[in-house]
Amino acid sequence: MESSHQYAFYLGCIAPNRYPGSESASIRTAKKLGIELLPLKGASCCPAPGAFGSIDLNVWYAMAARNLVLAEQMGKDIALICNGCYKSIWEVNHKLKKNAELRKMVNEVLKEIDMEYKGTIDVFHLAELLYDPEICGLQKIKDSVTTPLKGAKIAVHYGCHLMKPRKERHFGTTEHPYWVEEMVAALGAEPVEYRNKMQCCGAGGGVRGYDIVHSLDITNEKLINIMEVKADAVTDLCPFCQLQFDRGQIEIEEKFGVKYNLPVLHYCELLGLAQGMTPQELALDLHGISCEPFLEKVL
Amino acid sequence: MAKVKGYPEALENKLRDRRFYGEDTNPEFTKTVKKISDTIAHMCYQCGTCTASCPSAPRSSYRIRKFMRRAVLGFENEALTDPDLWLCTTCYSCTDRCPRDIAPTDVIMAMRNLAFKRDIIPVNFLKTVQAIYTTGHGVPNNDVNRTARKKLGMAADPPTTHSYPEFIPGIQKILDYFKLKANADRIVKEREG
Amino acid sequence: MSDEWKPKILGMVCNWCSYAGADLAGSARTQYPPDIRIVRVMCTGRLDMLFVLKAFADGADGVLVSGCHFGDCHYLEGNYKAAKRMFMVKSLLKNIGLEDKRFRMTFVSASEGVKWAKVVEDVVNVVKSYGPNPIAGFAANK
Amino acid sequence: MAEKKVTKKDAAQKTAKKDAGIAPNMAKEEKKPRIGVFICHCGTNIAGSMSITDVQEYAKTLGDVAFADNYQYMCSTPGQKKIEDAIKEHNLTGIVVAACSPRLHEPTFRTATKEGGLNPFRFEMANIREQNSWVHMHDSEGATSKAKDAIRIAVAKAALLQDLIPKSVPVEPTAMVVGAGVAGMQAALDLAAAGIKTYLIEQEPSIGGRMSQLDKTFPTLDCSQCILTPKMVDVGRSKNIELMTYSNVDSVEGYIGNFDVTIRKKARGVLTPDEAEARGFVGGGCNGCGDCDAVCPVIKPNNFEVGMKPRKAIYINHPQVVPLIYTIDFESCVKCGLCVTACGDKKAIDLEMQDELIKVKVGTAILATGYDIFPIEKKEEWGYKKYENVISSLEFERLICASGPTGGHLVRPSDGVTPKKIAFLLCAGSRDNTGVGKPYCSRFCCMYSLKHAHQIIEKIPGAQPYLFYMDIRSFGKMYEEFYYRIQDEGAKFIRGRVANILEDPETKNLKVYADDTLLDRPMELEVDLVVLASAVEPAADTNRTRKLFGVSCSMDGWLLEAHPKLNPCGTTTAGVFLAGVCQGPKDIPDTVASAEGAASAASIPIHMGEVELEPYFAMCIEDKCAGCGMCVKLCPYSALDLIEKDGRTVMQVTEAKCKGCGTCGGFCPGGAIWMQHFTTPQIVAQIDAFLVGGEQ
Repeated sequence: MESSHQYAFYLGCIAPNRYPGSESASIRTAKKLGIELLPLKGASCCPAPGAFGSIDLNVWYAMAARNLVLAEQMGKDIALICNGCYKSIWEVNHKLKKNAELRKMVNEVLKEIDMEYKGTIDVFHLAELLYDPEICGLQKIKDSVTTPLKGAKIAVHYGCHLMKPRKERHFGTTEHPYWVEEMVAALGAEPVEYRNKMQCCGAGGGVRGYDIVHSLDITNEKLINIMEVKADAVTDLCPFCQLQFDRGQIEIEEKFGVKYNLPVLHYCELLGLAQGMTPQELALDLHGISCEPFLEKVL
Repeated sequence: MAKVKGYPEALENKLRDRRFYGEDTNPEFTKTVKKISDTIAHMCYQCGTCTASCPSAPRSSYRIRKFMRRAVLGFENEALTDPDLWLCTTCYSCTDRCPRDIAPTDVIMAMRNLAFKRDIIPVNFLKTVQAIYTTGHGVPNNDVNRTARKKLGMAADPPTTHSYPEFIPGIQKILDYFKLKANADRIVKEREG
Repeated sequence: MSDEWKPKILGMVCNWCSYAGADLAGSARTQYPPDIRIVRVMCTGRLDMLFVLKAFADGADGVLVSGCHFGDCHYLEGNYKAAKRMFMVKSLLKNIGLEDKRFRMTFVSASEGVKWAKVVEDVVNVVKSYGPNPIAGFAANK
Repeated sequence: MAEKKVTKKDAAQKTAKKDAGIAPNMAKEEKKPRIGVFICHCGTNIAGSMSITDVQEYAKTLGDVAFADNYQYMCSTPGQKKIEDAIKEHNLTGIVVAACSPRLHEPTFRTATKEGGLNPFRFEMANIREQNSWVHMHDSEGATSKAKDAIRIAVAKAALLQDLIPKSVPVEPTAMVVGAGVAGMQAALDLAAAGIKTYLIEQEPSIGGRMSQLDKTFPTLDCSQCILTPKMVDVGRSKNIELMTYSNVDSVEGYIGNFDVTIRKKARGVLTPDEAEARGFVGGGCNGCGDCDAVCPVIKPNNFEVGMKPRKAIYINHPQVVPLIYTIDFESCVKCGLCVTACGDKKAIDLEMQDELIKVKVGTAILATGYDIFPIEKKEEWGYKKYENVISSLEFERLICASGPTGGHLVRPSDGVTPKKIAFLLCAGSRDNTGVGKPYCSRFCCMYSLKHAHQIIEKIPGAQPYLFYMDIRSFGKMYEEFYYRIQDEGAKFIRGRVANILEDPETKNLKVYADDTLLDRPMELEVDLVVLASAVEPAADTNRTRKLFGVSCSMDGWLLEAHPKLNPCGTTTAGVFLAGVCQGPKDIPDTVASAEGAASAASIPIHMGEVELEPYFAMCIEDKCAGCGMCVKLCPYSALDLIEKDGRTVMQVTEAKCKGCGTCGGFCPGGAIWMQHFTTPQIVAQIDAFLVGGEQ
């Protein structure tokens, strides 16, 4: 197979520390598709855009810049699997590149730890790399599938911080996107459209911590819309959204007395299954909501 | 300034003077918000597209349009002391649809930054800071997860600050540069003793 | 303020687009620095390269030539012809060792008052960053 | 040659004298220039931002200045009188007025100069308002010194100005109107009524434009067709109007009074009776019987019905078309020949017809190219073209129109059911600064949406219109009253812009999300049909057409008028005028008014019989001309030729063709071209005056 594309794999917090399956899935599935994800040693929290952005944007810039510099020192572009991380790492990189004044401020701070942001690398979400025909593309994904997820209806949750604000980003429409559905279809599953697909999961902006009931009520609205179309599972591109949907369902049951048992899987976990990884290898048992009904359907 | 009527407290609250007084507005506030948010916060024409796009609005009294209005008129205190300020999930739907090409989400973030300067901040935001200060992670690893990772044939800890704690002092330096940890500890202490 | 150095900038603009654009900036009260003096011609096509070179020889710190957008010339293609010549001016300036950015050709339409103000501001800033024209007075002394 | 001398202080004058000497056809300057300088306060417009006295005192110190004065309003009668008197009193040779822009008052002061007994071209203006006091309002010092320089520069030019005699040219007594919508038709009818032969050019097969697609018109509610059809018929009948449909302007040459326009008559495949007769089929040609239509096997969407009704490859848009002549859409015609057979003896159909180029000469022209609907699907949040029951306002007009695809029964595209709850979205794509929509107000959407609301209340028992608005702009005569009436009839007005629309996959109903900003509550409203009051934009072909006529456009693409307030129908190209929406969004009353204005403006030169051209011609200084011929290639109007004269090759200018751009003069390597009123010595003198003149 052709020369593999190498990236510094930025993990963030929730993937490695709550859903390790998605971490190993990303590394192994990507390898099969010619993308090599190398550990980004010493990376920290991106930091959480909601929390840090709300407290002091300058701290947010500086902290994210530190992670960027680690990758600059590796001389590799960053790949990541979390929308929240994407907002911090991609957006700060983008801002620092075009705003000299900001870059000056940040480098003032980084001097304290003998680091300097140079703006030499780019940042990508693994999903966009997989979709990009230059790097991988739908066909390669199809070809890598050994156990197609036949007969599974899957609802896609895009999340917010990957594609919005549209003007800053490069993903085109944020009203009726379909590219992730295409990636789901490539795994042999059936993507299903549902009402208000682009609505937020409810966790962001520190709201999950500030007013859990409020944030869960938003999640609940989405779950209702997804259940309406009888989806077997919901897939996401963001461990934080995943946490909100997965652990959130348990909290929703406790607090609102409604039960859905809707399996929630990161796209990398779906890809892993389709490429023949076992549920054990994906640590699906760590999910709050059992993925078994879904697994029975597809395996 | 709203007039204090000198009634007994209960009545004073019930009959609070709710008029819009010019003195309650601060033109500087509009400018500062513009500067921090890097968006034309003063250009809002109150069409309501933001509120109608907002996932929080239908389930609360949070009205981003109101915050935009406060930004335009410079109602600093009213904006920064309103607990609804913290109900924005930063989903950016308003930003994508705003016909005036304003980024209301970033206006909210700017106001939150200004609120923090007055120690107005929900504790959970500060807990994240504390966690990162000590571990480098907002959501740190735990034993259940460590065993799970091992089962997957991975290192118990990810190759982040968890496996390379020597990077943590650097992170602490950055946070201390902004006195963030100190302030966080102080405020948490005040709230929770 | 008067002790601060004021650059001498010559603007040669066409009657139909840029001069009208400058007028629009006026009626819209769009403020910009007063360091430019305007000579109006019907079309930038009228401008001889020598006019620009002469201005520098006479000690201009900067020269701005502004016409219609391509395809919008009131005389069909005068601005193309001008652009061609002014391009040569730039290389000439380089050759005689004068910062070629002291000279600029822009295209400002009759409806672009704001753009006009912006252009003048840019030119003034650029010229200020270079300081006085090094060959100024060279003419006078001879 | 100029640059060799400029190193001398008085370079300018010297060069001038020399050139004047060697150019025999140019008046020689003998006596020393005596310039009068007049500074205008323009109330406080100028006086408020600079010291008039300083400027005047400075003017007095200038070498050639014989007299300096100032006045509150120089453009006023007493102001002009000052100029006239001063010329006589101080026997001045040139006048400089420092005031507003020459684009505004140059004509005024030239007249005054003339009244004073000088040649009007011995006047030069220094712009110290638009390009000084108004743009340096808070820098009195800067403004004052800029004004001094401006006057010094103007005086330097005035000193070298010469007597010029404007050239009068005869005006072709015919006019042209491009676009036969209501604006174009009105303009053409007015010109025709004024006895002027007028070519009316329309790119569509029939006339009537957007207005003919409308059902009713606000606020009077009279039926659009009823008031338009008579005009269409008049246009068809008028002896003075030569109607050319299915045609567009191919090229334009010449200048006011003498435009040579080439019109491309697109091959329509069908002969009019006249054309048939010309080909010898007397009594033949299309009579609109429609036999061809009946047999044509090709089916295409009818654009006039916004694609909601089929048409054949040979078609008319609707039964009332003027002219009643069929047209073949050769894009889709399969040339099966069935129509030819059906047409029979009339011999009206020619499947091999080719485009025809027709040359006409006109004195003046009016552009009335109208507008298109902004492609509102670009605002994805409203799902136009994604959700079947989200339609545009123009589609609504056709659906509610008795002659429309549904015979005037408003139905939902998804299931043909009559909608009861209908949402109207105002400012759909207007007042939008995102770069996707249009930043301007489209101006007539508020009122036609009110009309739409009225129409459904009237036609559909129990129907409920909801109008989502930001501001209702009911600015016209009887408009606010109309607003009152519609609210009284039961329309619900919701002050909030719709954020997005979601479709119910089963019922195809639409959920409309907005913020009732007055109630301060977000709302979800389920409706049967959504009508988008889409923004308007300049018609597709506008940009090409305007360039042919040398007309500029503003940043939003609408054609640019000579002056927004004082000359809204004129353009910067003499003899070319604007009518209707091509100049900016207008409702029907405003459109017709502007059309009549344009017609009147366009008729003036024709009635005058001749126009004066500014005498800014190029001239050849034959002693200097090397006959290289570089300039000949440069001239965009082929006004220059090389001729043999006294055994030498020299260049010669055809004044009638020369428009005075000076492109030749800007290039001539030998400085042998003399651009009247913008001569090399004059421009050099201006440059010197600014840069070295200071120390003089």
